Amino acid sequence: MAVIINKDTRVVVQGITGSQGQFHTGQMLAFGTQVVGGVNFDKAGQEVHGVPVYATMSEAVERGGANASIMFVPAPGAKDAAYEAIHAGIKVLVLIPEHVPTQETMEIMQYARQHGCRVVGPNTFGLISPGENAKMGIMPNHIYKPGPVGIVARSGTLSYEIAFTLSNNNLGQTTVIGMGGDRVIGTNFVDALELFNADDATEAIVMVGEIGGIQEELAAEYIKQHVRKPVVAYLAGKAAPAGKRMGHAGAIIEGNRGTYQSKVDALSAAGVKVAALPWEVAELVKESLK
Amino acid sequence: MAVIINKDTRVVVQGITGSQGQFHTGQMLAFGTQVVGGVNFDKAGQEVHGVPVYATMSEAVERGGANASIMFVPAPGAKDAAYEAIHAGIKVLVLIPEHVPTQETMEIMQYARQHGCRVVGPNTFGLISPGENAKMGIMPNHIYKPGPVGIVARSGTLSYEIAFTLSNNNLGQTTVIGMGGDRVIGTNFVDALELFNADDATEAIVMVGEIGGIQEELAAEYIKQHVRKPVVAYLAGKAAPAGKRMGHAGAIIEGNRGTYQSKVDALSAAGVKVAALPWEVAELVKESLK
Amino acid sequence: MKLYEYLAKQMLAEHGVPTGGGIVCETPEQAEAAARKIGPCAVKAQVLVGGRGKAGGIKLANTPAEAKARASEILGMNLKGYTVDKVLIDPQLTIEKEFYVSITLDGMAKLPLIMASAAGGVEIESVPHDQIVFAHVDITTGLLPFQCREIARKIGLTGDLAKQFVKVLTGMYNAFRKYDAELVEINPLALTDNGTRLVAADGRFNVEDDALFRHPEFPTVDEGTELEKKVKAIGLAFVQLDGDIAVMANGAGMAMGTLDVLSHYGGRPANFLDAGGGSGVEPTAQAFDALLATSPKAIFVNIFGGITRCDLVSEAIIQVKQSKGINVPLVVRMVGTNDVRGREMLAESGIEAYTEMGEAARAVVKAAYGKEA
Amino acid sequence: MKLYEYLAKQMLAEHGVPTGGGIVCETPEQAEAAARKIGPCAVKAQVLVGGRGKAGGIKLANTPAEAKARASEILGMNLKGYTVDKVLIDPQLTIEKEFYVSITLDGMAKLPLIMASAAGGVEIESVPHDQIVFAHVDITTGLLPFQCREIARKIGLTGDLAKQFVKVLTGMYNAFRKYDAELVEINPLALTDNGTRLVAADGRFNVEDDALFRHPEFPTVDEGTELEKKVKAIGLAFVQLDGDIAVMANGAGMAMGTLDVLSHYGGRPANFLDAGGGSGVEPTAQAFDALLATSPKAIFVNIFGGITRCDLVSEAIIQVKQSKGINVPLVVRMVGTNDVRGREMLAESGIEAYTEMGEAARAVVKAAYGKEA
Repeated sequence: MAVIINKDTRVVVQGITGSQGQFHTGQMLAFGTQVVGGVNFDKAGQEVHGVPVYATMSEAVERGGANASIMFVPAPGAKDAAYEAIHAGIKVLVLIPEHVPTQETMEIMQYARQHGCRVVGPNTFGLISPGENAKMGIMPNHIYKPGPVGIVARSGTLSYEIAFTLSNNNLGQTTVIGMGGDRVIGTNFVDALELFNADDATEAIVMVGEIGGIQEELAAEYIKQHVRKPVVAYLAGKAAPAGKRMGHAGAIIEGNRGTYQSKVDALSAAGVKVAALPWEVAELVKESLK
Repeated sequence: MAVIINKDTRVVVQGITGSQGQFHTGQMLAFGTQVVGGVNFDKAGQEVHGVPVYATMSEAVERGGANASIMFVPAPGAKDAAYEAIHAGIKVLVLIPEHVPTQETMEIMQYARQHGCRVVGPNTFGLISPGENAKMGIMPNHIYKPGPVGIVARSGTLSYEIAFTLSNNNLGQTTVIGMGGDRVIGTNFVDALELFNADDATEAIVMVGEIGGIQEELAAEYIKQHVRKPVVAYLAGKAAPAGKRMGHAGAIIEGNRGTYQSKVDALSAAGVKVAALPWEVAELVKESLK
Repeated sequence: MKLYEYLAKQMLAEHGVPTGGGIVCETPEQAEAAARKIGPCAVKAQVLVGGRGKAGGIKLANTPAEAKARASEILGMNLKGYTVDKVLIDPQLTIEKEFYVSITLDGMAKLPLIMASAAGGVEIESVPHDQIVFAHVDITTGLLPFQCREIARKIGLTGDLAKQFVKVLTGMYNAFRKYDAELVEINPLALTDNGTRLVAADGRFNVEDDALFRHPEFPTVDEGTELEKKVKAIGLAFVQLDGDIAVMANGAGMAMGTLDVLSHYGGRPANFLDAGGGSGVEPTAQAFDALLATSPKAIFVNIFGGITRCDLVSEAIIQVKQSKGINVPLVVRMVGTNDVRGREMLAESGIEAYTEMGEAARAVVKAAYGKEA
Repeated sequence: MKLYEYLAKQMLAEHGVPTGGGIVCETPEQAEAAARKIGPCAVKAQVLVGGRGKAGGIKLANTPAEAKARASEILGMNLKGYTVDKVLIDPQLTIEKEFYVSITLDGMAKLPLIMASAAGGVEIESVPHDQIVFAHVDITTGLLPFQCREIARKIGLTGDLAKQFVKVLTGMYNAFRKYDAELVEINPLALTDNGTRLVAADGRFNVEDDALFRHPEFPTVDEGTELEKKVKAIGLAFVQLDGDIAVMANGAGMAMGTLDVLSHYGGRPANFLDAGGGSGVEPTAQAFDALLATSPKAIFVNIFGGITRCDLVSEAIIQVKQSKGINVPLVVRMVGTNDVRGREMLAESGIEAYTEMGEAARAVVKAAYGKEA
C-alpha cells in the first residue's frame, strides 16, 4: 500500500533527453518504476534506456498509456510543459525544476485544480513508494525500504538523512513525499497528512519541516482535528536568523510568521513529538509504534 | 412545477436604475416575482419600486439573499457585471444585453461553468414560469398562463406570438425559456430539452428555432435519443437567403450549415412535428396531447 | 467587419507572423515604385469577396513596368459588384507546399477553434474533415506553445518549421484576441525558400461588429447597399432582398417569420427589417419612411405588441402618412399591447388593420399583385 | 529584487497610477533644478530599507535652495548600512487621509492577495486584522473592476474616489503581473486636493528573483555582502552569519539542519551554504575556497550522499588543500553514495571524516574553540 503512486503508475518523463532526465530515468527504471515514455518534440522516435521518446504529451498518453508525469524541463519552459501534461490528461504531475516564477506556479496550480490533477512540487525531490517499486523523483534509491512510515518533507537531503536512519532502524516507508521548497506548492503537509491518515498501511507519519510560512502550523491544526496516527516531526532552521532566506524560497522568517518556536509550539500542542536533532526521529517513531 | 426559476427564486436586477431596468423591475414585480434587490454602485441606498439598491452583487447576495440575477447592463460592461454575479455566488444569470462581444461571452461562459452557474442568454428575452409567478425577462406579462407546455425559443416576439396562441387555446406553460439570438449562449435547445424532459409538469415541448447554426440539428439528435414527450417545432427563416445575417448574430446560413431544410429534416426524423406556419403550433400541440 | 488582405496581413505582421512584406498601392505609379522595391510580384486586388483570382483580380508582374500595367488594369475594375481601389504588391513566392490555418469562434463549444490542414490553398469547406486538425483553445488560459506544437506535428511540421508554426499560430491567436476577431485565416500558409520558411501568402481577418467600439483604429468598411446603410444608421437590423413587398416587423424572429408567411402565400419580400422591441415613434417612422422610398408594390407591417406598444406604431405610420403620404397599398397586422387602440387609430386614418397574420399576408399579396394568393 | 521607490513609482505610473510625478536626482544641483519644477517638495533618500524617515532620510524643502541643501545632507549619508546615492524630489502633498493597498503572493491560497485598509500610513503589520480588507484574485481570470469596487467600498471610498481607486488597483495588478512582482505596495495611498484625488505617496515594488530572466530591463540591485555575491556567482545559495565556524552542506534543509546541530553543541555558524545536490568538483572547490578565505576558526562539511557523490566532494576538498592549503581545522561528516571511498580519500590526505552528524559537530566545536561542547 502506498499513496499517490504505486506499481500501476505509468510514468512519462518530460525532458527525458536532457542530462538530468536521462540519469534519473535510469534510476527510476532501476527502482522498478514503470517508465512508459519520455517527451521531447525534436527527438521523437529516439529511445532513452529503452524508453520511447514521444513528440508530445498527448502522444505519450495515447500511445504510451501514461497517467503520471515527472518534469525535468528548465524553469522557463515549466508552465508550458505543465499545461501540456494536464491538458493531455495526466493525473499526477511531479515538478522537479526550481526557480519557476511563482505567478506561473499559481497558474499551473489553478489549471491543475480545474482538471483534477495532483501536482507535487515544484522544486521537489519527488516521491517514492518503496513497497510498490514506484519512484518519481531524484532521491537515491538505496536509502528506502518498504515499511509502515509515511514521510512528508519540505527538503530533500535532510529527508534522505532521516529516511536512511529510519531504514537502518528497520522502519521502512509506505511513501515518501517531497513537498518542494517553494512558496507555492501543489501538495503540502495537510494534503499529505490526509493521504497518510487514510492509508491503511501507514502506521506513523514523519514530517520534515523547516522555518518560514505557516504550513507546519496549519498541519498542526489538521492533526489536532483529524489525525489519530502518531506523528513525529523534525524542523530545520532553529539557528537561522529572521529575514534571511535559507536556500528555499519558502524558508524565510517574515514578521512574526514562520518562526521555529511557533511551529514547535503548534505541533506539540497537537500531540506531535518534535525531535530536537535529526537522528532522534527514528527513536521517537519506534516509541510511538510500541 | 417549472424549470430553472420558480417561486423561491430570489432575483437581483443588475442595472436596476436604468430606464430598462426600472421598467422591467416593475413588470417582474407585477408578475409576482420575488425581486429582492438591485445593484448600482453609485446609487446604493436608493429604492426602485420599493426594491433596495445595493452597491455590489456581494451585498445583494449577503443582505438581500439573492440567488439569481437578471442583467440590464450595457454590453461593454456585461463581462464585468457577469463575473461579479458569478463571483458573488449567483446560480442563475439571465443576460439581457445584446451586442456583447462573443469572445467576452465565451469568457463569461467558462467562468460560469467553473462556478456552477446557469447562464441564459445573452441577447435573450429571459425566462418565465407562469404557474410560479416567477419571471426574469422582458416578455409581456399578459400572454402567458400556467399549463403543461414547455417552450424554448431563439427569438422573442415570434415566441410571444406562439405562446399567446397557445394560451388562447388553453395550452398554458410550465416555463418559457428564451435562449437568445447570439452565436454563443448559455442555455441552448439541448439544455432546455433536458430540463423539460425531466420536469414532471411539462407534457409537451415547443421549440421555436430559426436558420443558422446547428443547434436544431443537435436538438434533433438529443430528442431521438432521450425525449419521449411530444415535441413541436416552428422554424423561422425558410424564405431567408444564404449568407445574409437575419438580425440575430446566429441567424446566418454559412456554407451548407444551418439551412431551413436541414433543420426540418433532422427534427422530422426525430419525430418532431414541424409547423409550417406559426399559428399551426397550437393545433399540433393539442393533437400531440390527445 | 472584414478587413482587406493588406490590413489583415498588417495585423498579423504586428504579431510576429511573416507575411512577405507587400506594399498597398492606390495608383499604377505607386505600384511601379513598390515593384521596384519588391522585385517580381503579384498585383492583388483588395476586395472583400472570395474568388478574386479566377475573376482576374490577381496578376503576376516581373518588372516594375509590368506591375504598373497590371495595376492599371486591376484598379477601377469591377469585381463581383465591388470597385477595386487598392492593390497589394506582394512578392512572388516559390511555393513548395501550401498549408491552411485559421481561428474562428465555435458557438457550440463556446470556445475559439483552431483549424489547420496540410491541404491548404483551397477553400477549407472543400477539404475532407479527416485532413483537418481541429483544436479548441481554453479562452481563459490562452494558447500555449505545446498546443501549437501538437497541431504542427499533426500537419506534418517538425524541427525548425514547427518552431516557425508555433510563432505563426501564437501571433494569429494574439491578434485574434486583441482585435476581437471572429475569423483569422491564413490560406495558404506557404512553405517557401526551398522548404525552409513559412509565410502567410494570403490573410483574412474579420473583426466582430459588436466589438468595434473597442477598436476605433479600424477604418469602417461598410459592406451594405445605400439603403441598408441608411436603415442601419437608425439602429435597426435591415437586409435588402429581391422582392417587391416591403416588410416591417418587430423582433428578428418575427421579421423572419413574416417573410416566411408572406412567401408562403406567394408574396415576394423586398427586405428584412427588425423594427426592434419597444422602439420609439421616431425611429419607427424613419424606418417606415425608408421602406416607402424604395417604391415597393405594397407594404406589410406585422406587429406583436409585447414591449412594443401598438398605439405607438400606429402613431408612427400615421405620422409618415400625414407628412409624406403613403402612395402604395399598406396592410397592417397588429395584436398585443394596446392593439385595439392601435387598430382604431389606423382605421381612422383609412389604413386596413388585421389581427390574424395569415389573413393579413394574403391581403397584402392581393394588394400588391392584384390577385388572390 | 527590491526596486527603489522612484522605480516602483515609475512602474506604477506606466500603468496609470497617479504618483505625484517626482524626479530622481544624483546631485544637489539636480535636486535644486528638480525643485524648481516641482515646487515645495520632500527630498527622499532612495534606499531599500524601511524606516528611512525616522533615520533622517526624508526632509522637506520649500525652495529650490532648500532642496539643494537637504539633498546635499542626504546624498552620501549612511542609512542602516547603505550609502545614499539618489534622492527623489517629490511634491509635498496636503494629505487628508492615508490608505494602504498592496498585492502579494499568497502561498497558502496559491493566488495573488490584495490587502487594503483605511488605516494607511503605518506598517501593515501594525494594523488590526479587522481593519484590513483581504481579497484573492483568480489569477487566470485576472482582476476585474467589480472586485476593485467591492474593496473600494469596504475601505470607505465611493463615487469618483471609488473610480480612482479602481484605476489605481487595476494599474497595480497589471504591473504586478507584467513584472512578476512578489509585492506591489502603495503606502500611503494619499487622499489629497481637499479630498478629491488619490495619489501614491510612497511605493514598494519587489520583483521575484526567479522571474528576472524575463526582465532584463531592470538594473540589478544586489543586496548581498561581497562574499555573498561571490558565492552566489558560483550558483549556490549562501547567507553570511555572525559566527566563526564555516559550514558547507548539500541541500537547503540539510544546510539548515547542520547549523542547528552545530548550534546545539555550542558552535557559532559563520554561514549558510547549500552546496547543491550533485554539483561538480569545480563549484564545490570554489565554494570551499571562498569559505576558507573568510578565515573561520574551523570548517564543518556535512554531506549526505544521495545524488551527490561523496568521493567527488572529497576530491574537491583535496584539490583545495593541495593548491592553497587548509590552515584551519576541518571536520567532515560523510555518509551515503560512495562514502567509504570518500572517507578513505580524506583520511589519506590527513582529514578527519565522521559518519555520525552529532559526533562530527562536537568535534568541530572542540577544534574551533579548544574545549568540549
